Amino acid sequence: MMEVFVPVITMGILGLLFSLGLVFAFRKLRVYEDPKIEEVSEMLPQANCGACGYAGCRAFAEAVVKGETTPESCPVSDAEGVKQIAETLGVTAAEVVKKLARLHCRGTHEAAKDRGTYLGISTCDASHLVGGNKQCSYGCLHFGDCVRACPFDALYMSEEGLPVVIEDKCTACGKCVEACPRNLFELHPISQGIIVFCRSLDRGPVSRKVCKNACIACGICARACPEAIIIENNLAIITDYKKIDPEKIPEIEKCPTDSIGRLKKEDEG
Amino acid sequence: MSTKTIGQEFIKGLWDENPVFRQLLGLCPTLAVTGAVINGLAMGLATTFVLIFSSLVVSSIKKLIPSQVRIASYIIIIATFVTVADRFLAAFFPPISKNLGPYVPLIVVNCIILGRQEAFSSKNTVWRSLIDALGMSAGFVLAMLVLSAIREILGAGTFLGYQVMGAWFEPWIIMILPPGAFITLGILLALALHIEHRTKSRK
Amino acid sequence: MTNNAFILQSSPHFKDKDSVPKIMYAVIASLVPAVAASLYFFRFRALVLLVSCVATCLVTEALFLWLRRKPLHSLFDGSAVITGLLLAMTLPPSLSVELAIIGAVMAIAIGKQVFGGLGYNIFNPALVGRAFLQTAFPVAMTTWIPPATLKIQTATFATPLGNLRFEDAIARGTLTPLKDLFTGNVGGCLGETSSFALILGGLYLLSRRVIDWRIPLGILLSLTAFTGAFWLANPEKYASPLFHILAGGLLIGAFFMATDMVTSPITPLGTWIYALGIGIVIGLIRLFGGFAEGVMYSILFMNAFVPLLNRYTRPRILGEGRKA
Amino acid sequence: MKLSVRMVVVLTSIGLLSGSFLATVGHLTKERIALNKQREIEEAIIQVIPGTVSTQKLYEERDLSVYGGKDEQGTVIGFAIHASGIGFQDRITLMLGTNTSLERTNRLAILDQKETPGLGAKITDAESFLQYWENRDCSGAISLRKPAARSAEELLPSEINTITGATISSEAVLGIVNSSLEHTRRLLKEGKLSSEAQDVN
Amino acid sequence: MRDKGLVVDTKEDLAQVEVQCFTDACHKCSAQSLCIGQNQSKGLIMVRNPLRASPGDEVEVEIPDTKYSRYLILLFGSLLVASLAGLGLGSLLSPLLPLSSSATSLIGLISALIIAGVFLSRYFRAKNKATLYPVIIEIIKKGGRHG
Amino acid sequence: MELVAIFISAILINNFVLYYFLGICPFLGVSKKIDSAFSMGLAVTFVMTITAVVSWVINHWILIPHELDYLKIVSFILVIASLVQLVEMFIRKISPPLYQALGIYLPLITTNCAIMGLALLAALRDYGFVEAVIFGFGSGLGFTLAIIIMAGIREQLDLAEVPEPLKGAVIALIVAGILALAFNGFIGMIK
Amino acid sequence: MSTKTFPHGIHPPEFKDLTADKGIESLSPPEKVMIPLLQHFGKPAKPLVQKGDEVLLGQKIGEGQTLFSASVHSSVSGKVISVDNYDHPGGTPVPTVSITNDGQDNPFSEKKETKDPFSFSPEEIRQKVREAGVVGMGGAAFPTAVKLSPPKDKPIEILIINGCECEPLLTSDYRLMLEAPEDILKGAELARIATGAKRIIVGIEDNKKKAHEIFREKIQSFDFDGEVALLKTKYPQGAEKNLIYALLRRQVPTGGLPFDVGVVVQNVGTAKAIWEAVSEGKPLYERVISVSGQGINEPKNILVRIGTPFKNAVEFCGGLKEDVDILVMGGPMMGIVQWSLDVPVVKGTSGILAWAAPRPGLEYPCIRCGRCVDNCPMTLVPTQLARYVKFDDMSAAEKWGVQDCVECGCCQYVCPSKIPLVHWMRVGKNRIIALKQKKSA
Ligand SMILES: Cc1cc2nc3c(=O)[nH]c(=O)nc-3n(C[C@H](O)[C@H](O)[C@H](O)COP(=O)(O)O)c2cc1C
Ligand SMILES: Cc1cc2nc3c(=O)[nH]c(=O)nc-3n(C[C@H](O)[C@H](O)[C@H](O)COP(=O)(O)O)c2cc1C
Ligand SMILES: Cc1cc2nc3c(=O)[nH]c(=O)nc-3n(C[C@H](O)[C@H](O)[C@H](O)COP(=O)(O)O)c2cc1C
Ligand SMILES: Cc1cc2nc3c(=O)[nH]c(=O)nc-3n(C[C@H](O)[C@H](O)[C@H](O)CO)c2cc1C
Ligand code: SF4
Ligand code: SF4
Ligand code: SF4
Ligand code: SF4
Ligand code: FES
Repeated sequence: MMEVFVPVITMGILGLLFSLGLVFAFRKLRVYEDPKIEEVSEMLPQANCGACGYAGCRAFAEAVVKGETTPESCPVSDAEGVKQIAETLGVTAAEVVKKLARLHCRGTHEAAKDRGTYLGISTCDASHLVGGNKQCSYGCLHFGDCVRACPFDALYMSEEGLPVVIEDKCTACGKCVEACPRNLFELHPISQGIIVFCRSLDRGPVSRKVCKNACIACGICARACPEAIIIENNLAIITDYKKIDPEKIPEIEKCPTDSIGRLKKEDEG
Repeated sequence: MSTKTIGQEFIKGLWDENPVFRQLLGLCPTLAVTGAVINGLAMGLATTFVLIFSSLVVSSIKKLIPSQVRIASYIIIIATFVTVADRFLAAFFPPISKNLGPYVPLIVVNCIILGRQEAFSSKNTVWRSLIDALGMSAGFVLAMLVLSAIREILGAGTFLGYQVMGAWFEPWIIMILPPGAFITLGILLALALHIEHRTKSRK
Repeated sequence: MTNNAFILQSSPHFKDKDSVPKIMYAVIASLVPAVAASLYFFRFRALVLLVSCVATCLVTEALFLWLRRKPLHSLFDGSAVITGLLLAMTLPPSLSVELAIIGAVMAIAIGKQVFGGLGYNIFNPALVGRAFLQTAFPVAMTTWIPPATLKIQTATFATPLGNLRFEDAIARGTLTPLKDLFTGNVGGCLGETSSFALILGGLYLLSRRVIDWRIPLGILLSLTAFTGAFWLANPEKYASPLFHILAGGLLIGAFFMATDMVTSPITPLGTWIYALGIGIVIGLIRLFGGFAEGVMYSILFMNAFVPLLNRYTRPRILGEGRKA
Repeated sequence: MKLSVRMVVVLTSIGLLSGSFLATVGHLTKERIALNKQREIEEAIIQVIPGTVSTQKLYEERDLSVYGGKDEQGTVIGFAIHASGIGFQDRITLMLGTNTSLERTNRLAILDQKETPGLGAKITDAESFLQYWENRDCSGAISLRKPAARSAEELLPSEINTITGATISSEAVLGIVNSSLEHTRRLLKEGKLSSEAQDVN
Repeated sequence: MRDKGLVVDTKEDLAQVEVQCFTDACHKCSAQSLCIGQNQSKGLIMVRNPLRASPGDEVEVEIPDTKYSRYLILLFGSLLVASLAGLGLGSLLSPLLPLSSSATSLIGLISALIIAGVFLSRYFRAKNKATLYPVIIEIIKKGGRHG
Repeated sequence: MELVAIFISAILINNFVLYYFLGICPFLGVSKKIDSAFSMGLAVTFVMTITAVVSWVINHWILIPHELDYLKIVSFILVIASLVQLVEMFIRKISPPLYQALGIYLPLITTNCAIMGLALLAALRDYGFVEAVIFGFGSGLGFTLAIIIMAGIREQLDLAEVPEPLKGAVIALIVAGILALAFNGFIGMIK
Repeated sequence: MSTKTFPHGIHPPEFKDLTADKGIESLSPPEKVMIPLLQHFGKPAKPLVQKGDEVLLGQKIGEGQTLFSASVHSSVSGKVISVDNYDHPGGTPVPTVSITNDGQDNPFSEKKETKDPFSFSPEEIRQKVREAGVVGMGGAAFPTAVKLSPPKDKPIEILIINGCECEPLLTSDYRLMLEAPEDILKGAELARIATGAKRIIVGIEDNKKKAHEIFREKIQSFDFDGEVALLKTKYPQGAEKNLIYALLRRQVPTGGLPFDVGVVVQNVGTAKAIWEAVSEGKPLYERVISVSGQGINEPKNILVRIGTPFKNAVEFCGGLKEDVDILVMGGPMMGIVQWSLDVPVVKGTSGILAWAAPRPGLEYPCIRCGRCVDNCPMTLVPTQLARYVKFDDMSAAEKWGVQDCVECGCCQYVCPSKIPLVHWMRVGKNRIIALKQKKSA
């Protein structure tokens, strides 16, 4: 009898002690949270990129559940995902305005001349520190810091030597904007018509010398559409994208260096 | 919970979620007992036994266990089956039991088993849990076999004790010793990652 | 005067003439006496091992460079040649070529390339290769033949240290004379026998400032202190420090292997600790361990501490800790 | 509150259930395991004391047990010393058979070792090691011949041959044997090895 | 280490914050499912709240992880030393007591641990709030729920 | 000195990680930063020492006298789990912030086979009380040594161009292999 | 006399003999000058003139706005043709005033100082120095007026006049010391008065024995507590932290300034500029530069107007040789490469150098030889720092002291692997600053 009794009792006591300990621990450790947060969180892309302005997908989920923000504020979610979240929470989703990163330079290897033989570290920020490897002091340095910074593999370096945005993959997270030492990226709504593809503040003759595709501040575009385009510091600047009259676009696109206009096929991924 | 078919449930353990190569779980026994195929096999089977029975028990009583004590309950259940396996080996296969030393009892802390209970059996039906356990075990046994085969063949020139390499072959003793275990597993893992990478990029 | 001709770079624009290949080839040059000695003492065996190790190292290195899509010029930086040479120099002359080749592959593959190649390895590649061989083929790696100059025909032969450690040489009065240790007329690994040749090479490296003087000095000091203490206490049982310095792989280790810059600390204090540590571990293994020789293990063991040493012995920055 | 109670109850009952299950399993396997152990020992004793028909445990402490091997008549024809100690890397357990006066060895058997395969593990190998242990004079300490003698004939009666390349393992076995022999001799002198003391079985 | 997080709850001068790194790390950890402290797998931590952040705020938290390691080393180091000392003392005292040496060592161990525990809890009581809690160093974005 | 031999051999020769392959999970998992490796090491050492004591007591005072050795596995694992729980509660009591920092690797200790392996090995080898304690302490130190070395190396390898497929666990395993080779040098030092 | 020095450092080839014995020649002002509004450490000056304005020699054309900013003056008389972005030897374009020279050099201010300069109060001296737009001419171009205003709680004991000129090739400071020792010492005395220092030490390397002798002789005639110290020829003897250590065995705290150890360091050229500013009210519109290097046909030391294009200076020295492939402003160790000869001479230009660089050695991975560690005058661990930056572990880089790197280039000079260590340091510092800015934004 003892042979069975002792082990059973031993195990029973061990189990009892153990469970008492757990009960004790459990009662000190409880936290409450809204189960919806978990649900929403699972619907998010889990990229944790921070593009929504929150600390990560969970934080965003929490904010959505609490009504502090709307489901479509996550730029990475596709329309489907947004709808799903909105349904879960019983709200209607607003229309998503998809934005894309756009490069404001057309200084390809061919167009923009090299300053000399660059022997430094092969990153844009390093090159920028010594004045850059390009004669143009404002344009793309071609080392692709932006490409490396993109968490979504939405950028690649083209043969011509400029970063290209793959529109399907770009989530407008803004990492490339941060990464570029020359601030050549900007986020634009996908429908954006006209963009200035140059950042050079050099005087016309100088910029013409250093880059074939430079804005030479000739003013054709500004004259075509003075309410939206001005020339400042030797560069065309679009002051208000909304005021560009679509009718005038052909006029604007007469730019002798093509440094303002609509996106061309070769700029797209 | 799971939307996989039964077949997928089983197959995933072999590769996609292979406990050793993909999840890096249960590396201790994998490294320790794979010096000879027979030991690796025995260990794999003992683990299989424990995994299957614990999964069956856990999935059938999952509703009864409050989640706060689930880990503790799993541990007791697992330990029970480990003891059974250990006693069984000691009673009927004393030489193997001696070779495996403390590693059979150590199945109790093998993360694969506890992990499967927590991640799968506690949420799925008995039937699915059984398939999952079978798949995982198969994956584990497979890993043990591959590793122990490499180590035994290179390290002793034998497979399951039978001479497979010619007399010319000078056994690489290092392979049966700890350094060989680490290095072989490392290389196998690298291969696994490489294959995974390849198949992924092809998709 | 074309604009595009100028160089663009960050300062400084003056650079010293020394380069990695120059350093590596200096080491190779300094190994010439020892290689010559090994050829003299072990004749054809030495040649075969040296050639096969160097060739295998180069081939393996090339293979990995190709796999990793790295420029092939790194193949000629000389480091793989050193690895091959030093591996061969630490092999027993009777070792078969197949085993030597396995060792050389392992040295480059798991000793160097898996870490990212030149400059990134934690452990001394040649010694990783040798340790692999020693553990994989312990018998072959501890079977010695006498040098050709001795003109004796025996199947087995003890190294001076093996003789000391396992055959009670002092008690039996058969301890190898220091003179033979100095010239190299003893059994042992290819390159470790001739202390004279090694010292010659070592002095050359020191004078060219290729190696850090702290390392050989620290090793010699701590080994002398360690073995000296035991020797003074009981000269009947323990050999003199000089014997320990001249015997076995100590000199090749202290001058050529512990000094491998990649696997030794970069800070001065760290270097001292590393060197003293190697000496003590060698002493421990030689006097109390299971092996007659401990140079390889102690260098590998201390290699493992190098990252920790670097981290915890960062020199004080000029002005650090002063109040602003 | 209800949850806490449930936690305790569930865990305790799992414990109780597992306890009873294990008690059963333990009970069922106990004899067999004990038998296995005993058989292993017995086989070793028979191996190291040829002619043994039955065995008896004469003395036991940690790392050293002494068994008596008996012939048909029940007289002790030799001692089997079961001892262990540290080898090259891990423990070595061995069984040494001697005559009843502890002056000659019969045979040596290695029961458990984790020496390097192909090297230290040769201590389990009759040809390279165990053969030298037959019929050695062990009235004093046994010693090791190093470097190894070419044949058994060259050895002194109290000498055994080293395994080339595995001196440490050879020395370790020798050390275990010598110290356990000495210990046993002391026991014998103190009369603690009387065969009536206790019976195995 | 610094990390961004979201304030979930506040209590006196402490706040409960969900931080990213813990969740990230936990998602990758193979022992994740075994985490006994449920808080951990959600990345919930208690932090000092000198800036008076309120729930919903997004904050930056400074987590003194090297400091933790130092104190953990101290904690376990002293427990270790105490237990070894207790064991040693206990076994030394065994001839004086009518107990086996293992029993006295055990008693020594337990008493040493209790003593060490008392000292440590005194020591840490002073340290806890002052230096050990992570602290909110910046409120990045005010949440919606104030007042 | 038997005790010294047990101690040294537990640290250098029969190192838990490098020879017995016990505690590989934390060895690979918590060896990315030296600081946390060190505190993990000490935590394990402490728990190991105490486990050695407690498991010896359980084994010799309860299991062996009642011939319950088939309860060894269950009772050891439960004892270890409770012990970790106890440590956890103690830390929680004296320092909630430390508890919250440690929380991440406490579970790793519970399910760590090094602790269980220690209890089992001590029982298997029939160690006496003091021996068991020394064994536990030494094994803990051995674990700590191995994990700190590993952490140092991995911090350095974070700054190396390790080929992509070899990063992480793979290179860690290979380093462990070479470490095991290097530690081989101490074999035979204890006789 | 024993020579003083500091630990570590290197001995690059000097090549000073190219220009050491050549007296300072004046380069006549060019047709057109381009005067950048940023020639100093800090914010650009605010332009005071517009396109079309007539300006006179020495007229202020840019007003330093903030504390860390300096005024800029015209270096010729003539007409402003543009105020625009223009290339700068620093690498990136800055706002620049371009002026056509009318060749008259009509001075802006006629009034000569009548008062004895040494009777000015410290505040007056600072005021005049600030008015004259004087900036440090030792390299960093730090506004001198700021340096002459030590904080109240940091009394200054010693003023060090830095005459080391430890960079290879450069000899402009040397010539200045030979040709205008009195002006330098007078300027030093003014700086001493402004800072309230008790003592002046002039530090000169022992490869400039002649200058040392002259100074030892001249200093006798001044009644301040002065000393001329001979320093070992070693690079970077002139770096202020090392100089202070060599002369005084004091260590400037990391992240601290010479103030913190009661010291102010001024370059010899700066001292002369201070004297001219205070005694004559002459703004800093011209300076001495060395045009040298094996790639220059006739290396010389010349006095040039600020804003003169490099091209004019180089042509005055016989132009570039055919095989030139590197053009540097400043010394070969710390100077900045130029890609064109169109950039103007600025206040911080100490030399224009050109030579045929040997083919760049292949870059290898760091072999941890430790030479960089053994030679870093700041006792940093450059190899580790570069790795941290490369693998983007900025907090570790910060902890290991990237920000204490003075970019002297010793580490990179000795590195057998030819790793651009200094470039990595600069990238590292830059990234840390960017991170901090992002934090505070
Ligand atoms: C990996 C390795 C394993 C070894 N294993 C053993 C062993 O199990 N037993 C042993 O005695 N020697 C072993 N040795 C060799 C010993 O360290 C030592 O060299 C040898 O005992 C010396 O004996 P000898 O003089 O007969 O060569 C091993 C060596 C290596 C490298
Ligand atoms: C923010 C800042 C403030 C400084 N303030 C002073 C100062 O008040 N007094 C001074 O003597 N130097 C000051 N310095 C200048 C430095 O000490 C140093 O002289 C200057 O950076 C040029 O040094 P270098 O030519 O050795 O590079 C300051 C530097 C910085 C960056
Ligand atoms: C590496 C290095 C080398 C320097 N060498 C000199 C030098 O040779 N002569 C000099 O006057 N200043 C040199 N400086 C600048 C001094 O540190 C310091 O800034 C200067 O003497 C301050 O005087 P200033 O403000 O009048 O220019 C050097 C700075 C550094 C970082
Ligand atoms: C002084 C010196 C010693 C060296 N010693 C070794 C050595 O012992 N083993 C080796 O494989 N390579 C050696 N090398 C070559 C090289 O540094 C080594 O292969 C690197 O570890 C590869 O990254 C040495 C190089 C130098 C300059
Ligand atoms: S000129 Fe304009 S387009 Fe050309 S490189 Fe510069 S910024 Fe780019
Ligand atoms: S866009 Fe900017 S970051 Fe990208 S390659 Fe060009 S310069 Fe570099
Ligand atoms: S790290 Fe900086 S201070 Fe040190 S040698 Fe290099 S450049 Fe000079
Ligand atoms: S000098 Fe160059 S190769 Fe040597 S340690 Fe420094 S960075 Fe590495
Ligand atoms: S399997 Fe051993 S620690 Fe996880």
